[in-house]
Amino acid sequence: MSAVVTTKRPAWMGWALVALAFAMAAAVDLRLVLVLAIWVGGWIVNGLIAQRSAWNWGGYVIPLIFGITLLAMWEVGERMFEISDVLLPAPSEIAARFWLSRDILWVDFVQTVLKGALSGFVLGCGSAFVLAVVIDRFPFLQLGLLPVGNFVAALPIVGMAPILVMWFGFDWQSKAAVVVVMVFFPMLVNTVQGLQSTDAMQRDLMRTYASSYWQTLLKLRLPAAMPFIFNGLKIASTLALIGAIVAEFFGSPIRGMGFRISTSVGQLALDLVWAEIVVAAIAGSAFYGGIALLERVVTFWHPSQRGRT
Amino acid sequence: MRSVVPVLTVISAIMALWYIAAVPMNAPWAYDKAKRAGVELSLNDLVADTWSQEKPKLPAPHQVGIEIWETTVQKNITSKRSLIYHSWITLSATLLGFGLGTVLGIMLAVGIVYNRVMDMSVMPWVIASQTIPILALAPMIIVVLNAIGISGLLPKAIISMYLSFFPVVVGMVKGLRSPEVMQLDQMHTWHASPSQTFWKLRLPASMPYLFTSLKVAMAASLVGAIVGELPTGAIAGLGARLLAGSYYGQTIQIWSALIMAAALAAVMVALIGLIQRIVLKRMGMAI
Amino acid sequence: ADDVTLQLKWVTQAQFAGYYVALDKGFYEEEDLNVTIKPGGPDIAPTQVLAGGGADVTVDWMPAALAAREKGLPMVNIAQPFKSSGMMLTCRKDAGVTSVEDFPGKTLGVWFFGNEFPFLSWMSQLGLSTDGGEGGVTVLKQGFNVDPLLQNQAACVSTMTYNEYWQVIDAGLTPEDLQVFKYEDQGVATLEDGLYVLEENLNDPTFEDKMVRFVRASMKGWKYAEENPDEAADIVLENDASGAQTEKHQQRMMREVAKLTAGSNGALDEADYDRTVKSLLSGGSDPVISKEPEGAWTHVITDKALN
Amino acid sequence: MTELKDAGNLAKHSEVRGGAVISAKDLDLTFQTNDGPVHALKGVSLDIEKGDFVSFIGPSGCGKTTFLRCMADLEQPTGGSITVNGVSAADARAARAYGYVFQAAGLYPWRTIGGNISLPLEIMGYTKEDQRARVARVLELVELAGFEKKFPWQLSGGMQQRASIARALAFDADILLMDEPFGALDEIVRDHLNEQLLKLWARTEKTIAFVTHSIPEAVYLSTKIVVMSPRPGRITDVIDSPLPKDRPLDIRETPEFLGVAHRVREGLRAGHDDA
Amino acid sequence: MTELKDAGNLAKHSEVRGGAVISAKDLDLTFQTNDGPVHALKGVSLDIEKGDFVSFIGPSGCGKTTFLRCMADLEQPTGGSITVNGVSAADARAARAYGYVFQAAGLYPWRTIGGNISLPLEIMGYTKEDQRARVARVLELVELAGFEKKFPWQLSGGMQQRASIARALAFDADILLMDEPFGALDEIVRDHLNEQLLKLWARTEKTIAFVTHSIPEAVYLSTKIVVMSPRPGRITDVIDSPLPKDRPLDIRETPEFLGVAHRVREGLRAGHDDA
Ligand SMILES: Nc1ncnc2c1ncn2[C@@H]1O[C@H](COP(=O)(O)OP(=O)(O)OP(=O)(O)O)[C@@H](O)[C@H]1O
Ligand SMILES: Nc1ncnc2c1ncn2[C@@H]1O[C@H](COP(=O)(O)OP(=O)(O)OP(=O)(O)O)[C@@H](O)[C@H]1O
Ligand SMILES: Cc1ncc(C[n+]2csc(CCO)c2C)c(N)n1
Ligand SMILES: [Mg+2]
Ligand SMILES: [Mg+2]
Repeated sequence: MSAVVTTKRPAWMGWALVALAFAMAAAVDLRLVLVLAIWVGGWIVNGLIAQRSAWNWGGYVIPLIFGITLLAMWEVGERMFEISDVLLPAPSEIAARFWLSRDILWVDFVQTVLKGALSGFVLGCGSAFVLAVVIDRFPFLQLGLLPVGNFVAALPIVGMAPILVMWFGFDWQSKAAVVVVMVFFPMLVNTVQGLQSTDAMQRDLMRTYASSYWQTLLKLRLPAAMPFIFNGLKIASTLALIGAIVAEFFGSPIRGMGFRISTSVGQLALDLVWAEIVVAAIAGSAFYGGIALLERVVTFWHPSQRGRT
Repeated sequence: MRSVVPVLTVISAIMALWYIAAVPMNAPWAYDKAKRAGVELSLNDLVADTWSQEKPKLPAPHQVGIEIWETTVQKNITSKRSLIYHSWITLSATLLGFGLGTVLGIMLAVGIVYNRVMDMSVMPWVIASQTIPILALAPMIIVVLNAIGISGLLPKAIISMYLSFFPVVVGMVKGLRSPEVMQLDQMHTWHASPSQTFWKLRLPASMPYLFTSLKVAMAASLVGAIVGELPTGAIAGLGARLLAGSYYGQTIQIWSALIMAAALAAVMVALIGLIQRIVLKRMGMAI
Repeated sequence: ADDVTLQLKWVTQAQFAGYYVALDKGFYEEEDLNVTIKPGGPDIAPTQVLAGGGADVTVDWMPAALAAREKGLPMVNIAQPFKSSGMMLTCRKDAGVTSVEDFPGKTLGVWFFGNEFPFLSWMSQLGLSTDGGEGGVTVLKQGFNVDPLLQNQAACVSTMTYNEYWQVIDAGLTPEDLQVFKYEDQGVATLEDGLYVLEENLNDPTFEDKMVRFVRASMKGWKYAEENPDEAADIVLENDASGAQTEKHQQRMMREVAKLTAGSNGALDEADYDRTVKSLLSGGSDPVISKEPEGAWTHVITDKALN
Repeated sequence: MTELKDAGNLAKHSEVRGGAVISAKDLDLTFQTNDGPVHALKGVSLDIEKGDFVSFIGPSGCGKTTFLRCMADLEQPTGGSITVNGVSAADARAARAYGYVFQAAGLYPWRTIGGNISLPLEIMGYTKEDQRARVARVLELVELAGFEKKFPWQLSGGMQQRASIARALAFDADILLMDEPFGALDEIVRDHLNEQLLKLWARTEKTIAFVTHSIPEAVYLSTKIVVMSPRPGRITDVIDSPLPKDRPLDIRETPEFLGVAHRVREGLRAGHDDA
Repeated sequence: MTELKDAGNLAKHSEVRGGAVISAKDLDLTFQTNDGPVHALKGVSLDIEKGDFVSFIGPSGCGKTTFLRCMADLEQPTGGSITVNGVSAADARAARAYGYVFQAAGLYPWRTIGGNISLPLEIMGYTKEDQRARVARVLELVELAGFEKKFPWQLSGGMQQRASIARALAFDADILLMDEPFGALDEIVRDHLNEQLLKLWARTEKTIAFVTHSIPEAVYLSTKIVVMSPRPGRITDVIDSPLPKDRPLDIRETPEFLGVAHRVREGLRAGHDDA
């Protein structure tokens, strides 16, 4: 961070740009000016906070303000431009619906996230991990399986979903299967790469101790692979949720986030659709954040984690 | 080259497993048919039947192979029944979305690296954006864009862009930050301007990261294009083929579209790999 | 020529043959119209497209249109080419379903995305709960096809007389293996494919005039298709960009669809409308629509078009 | 503000007109770290005259690099003042007053050796021909002629280090700041480069600030040896070398040489015992 | 095969019973690379007796590391033979006959200093208490007591290097193979560690093979100095030190010392001119 580039552009240039933007907005539609004003306001507040970097809570506040700015622009824009609710509801309406439909959202959350995504995630990542260790032991498999694996990983899973629904039925098992397929290869590739990431000297050291395969695996290769494994887990965490939801489009019981979304679009209940999307975003971000947190604990020693305090 | 034998071995193993799996997967339907027809099935009959059903649960590899052959080589490429025609439709949306996503991704990454406020505010939202199920948004995106008169390639490309900008941002932020402090200090001692530092140091240093993320982005972009083709209805493209196959229970058609899509992705990724090799070689970064 | 965009409810197939025939045979052109037909798909809600201004007129089912109207999207039926309903529930006898009394405890496949309304009101008329409770039925959202029936995942699935039913037959089940419940026979039929526009547009005389010409040409197309089913099927096939439809299936579909359009000259029959509304209102605790809709249809267009 | 500062610099400029090219007065630098502040430099004052060859020696972490970085305006002192060529370090940097050789070679792997050396020239806007001529000349100087088209990884560590020296010599800065440039080399190669550096210095009359860990190297090269000691980093001894300007390698066995080396060693040891 | 080989080893064992702990005969090692073969070792023969302190010195790339790695069974010679403790290098490695100190510290960043040092002990199955006691003892030895709970990146380079030496000393191997262990240290610390190493060696009677770039270091430490030269890597001179076993630091100013140093320097220079 010591190398932040400080551009010494004179301040008036920035303001001139802002003024120009306002002028252009005003020329198109006066309402745009207000929307733009919200944006600039949020930006200025964030700029001020960022300057006082000593406030270490800036790391949380700044993205929050950024998000609030976006929501405010959405709300105000929605109201002023009178966008139909069957196309895009306002954040306030979504929030109201969120509160009113807590029970439905919870049922859907359990069905999709806890049953579908989480079980698939655990199963997929777990089996990929085990296979990675096995592959790592047999270079022949590595040479043969990885290119094929990369090809399979390129399969658009949206296409797999109907097939897996056909195979595993319409309940959460098929959603978990889709998730397994989705997370398997990213996890496999990352773990294999991680297990190979030890440098020659670290391995030679183990050889000088005449250490056994398992000792080397446990004491050297697995710890060294952790940053890669977490990379895989992070990718998998975003994929898992998407996979579980997507699979519900191809057949499902009458609960679940994907089911609710598609049904509600058909009923023009867009506020409920967006409430589900909010749940998905929160669940996904929390899932991702949880893994990132765990990563920080487990790979505290890695340079990418050390720099942060 | 040394991986040819292992790859062939693995592929044959997969094929063998595939054939074997097809028997139990498709057997219930075979028995069902036999029962209703009132005949007994010998093992031979069973195997023969499971490898030749019209709408099998799991089509045998040769069935898929024949379908692909018939819909590529034996069809005029302008025919709507040609998989090549549909691949091209999907590919054009993929490439446009990929281009847009790459540009957006790089611009965001540059902003994040050069602007402190962006650095602190944008990233969590970029991550959150990827947790939104795109398939849920896709129809709405298409309807909304339709409403303002945009249709055809662009809506699909925008969905592709949505999926593909993410790996590019992540990779490029890492890449643009990959120069060591010392290398930045060097630039400083020469009193280089920010743009000189960008073009002569940060950008070249980020090349390996860029290419790695481009490969991921290309695969993601293809998924986006296919997702974009689902809600627009079975109009054209591999996504439409998947949908139509699914609608009519034509598993063979689904599988052949799937394999085409994977092949398309593999070819595009390999192409990026080739460019990567050439560029990095010219930059002296690959041996 | 005046531009008109038509949003279909589903993918290009003989279900919409009338419009394709009218386009192909130049009936629209004769009326000085330049018509664009947009195929639909599983996630395209015609109501939403209409609201977003992506189309001037859509083909939709009346329950969805009335539900949208209650949501504040004023859709108006301007013509009703489909006289009767083609919807039915197709069951496997070997799953133990031979009559309506067998439903409790069974798993039934249903289409959602705005197509679930007729089913829901039927079930509530039968007094069967659909949320998995005791003595009710288990509902599953069936995907795009009839797999759940073939795979024995459901005892019954929703089918259309002109489409999915034949996929079941093609898959190898015989009519003897099956027990079908037509919504028409059960007295719960609702109006299907009608033409809908936004109410506010109708106030505009030029729009009204366009619709008059559009409906006139479309009905001409329908009648032509009824008389020349094979030619109509071919025209549909030519317009199918996915190249996935087969001639056999479309010809058969055209013949079945012809049975549904046969009784209609395009004008909405008020009795059918009342029956549909009654069925939708009678949904017990959770009706599809909660109050008698007003102004949900007009004869203005058909009156001018057909005279 | 800017004018005021400039005025101050001018004032200093006239003060040091006598010849101090680099002049540090009471320099203080404290790093804020997680474990509390680190006092890297404390009350460091030093004048370096034009044409001096000054070596900095001291135990690891005593602030040698930090001091050099202050001269280069890569680090901002938290107290005291430093002027380079009579102006502030920042202005001197903007005027490209010095060439800096970092402890590691730090060549850009995507540029050839020639491309690496011409990089600062490109940035400073030299013409293409001029760039070519200068690259050729400095490659000659560090005996790397013929390696212009090679990439860094095709060279041994020592050759890379020489290329990085060439890079700092390519443009006309008459101050050279070098941070352990020969640390990674074996003794023979190192001796050779020491000789070359002395010749270059004698010919061009550059002012050189040079960090090293090796006592013989410091004594052999310098006109002035600055001994530093850590926690907080400060100057404990400044030794003016009695050795003549012309120094064959075997001067290292003369009693004068050994005498100076001894004094440096004593100074170092004292610093170590302190810490 | 195995029996045959073992029999051969036994035979050798009796041959070298006289005392050669490490015995290389006509060792050849060629690396196959993209640019053709690299002849890293050619006809290298050397006997190291029990209790010897042998230094290897030579220009970069002459095969010092390669030779050490052959002794450690980390590299397979393409010709000739090597025995360690009378058995093949592979068997010696399996018997954990030696401790190896690599050129870079190579500590595992996810383990504390203490954890790093106890790593080989865990692998070799020492009891928990024994591990604790040994870690404490060797930390004391390299003057890192109190740093047991720190992580490697929290230590300076020199301290890391010392920790890696401690790691090699923690278990009872009576051969110590050290590849430029003090390369990254400043002169004072280096002197100090040199003294410590000599003390340890005198006390434990270990056999030590030691690679260095520094002539004074080689002369100060060794009973035997092996000078090597590159392309192909071979031994050009083996010097038995006339210095007494007990060596205070100022022995380095005695004429004997300077004499040996001179001979080493000449040997080195000859190798350089060759190449
Ligand atoms: N960016 C920094 N942040 C915090 N502390 C720093 C930073 N740079 C240097 N230090 C500390 O300042 C002190 C002086 O460091 P400096 O690099 O100048 O030492 P040095 O004399 O060059 O040592 P060496 O011989 O090991 O290169 C050290 O204690 C170091 O840990
Ligand atoms: N794994 C390898 N593959 C190919 N060549 C190698 C390999 N390891 C070493 N070499 C080559 O073998 C020769 C001897 O290398 P070695 O590392 O033993 O030198 P060294 O004497 O230890 O040098 P230094 O003082 O730089 O450590 C060098 O030319 C080197 O490039
Ligand atoms: C996801 C999904 N939703 C609805 C339908 C039903 N549907 C809509 S239009 C139409 C007409 C006939 O083909 C039918 C059956 C389906 N099949 N799949
Ligand atoms: Mg330093
Ligand atoms: Mg070496």
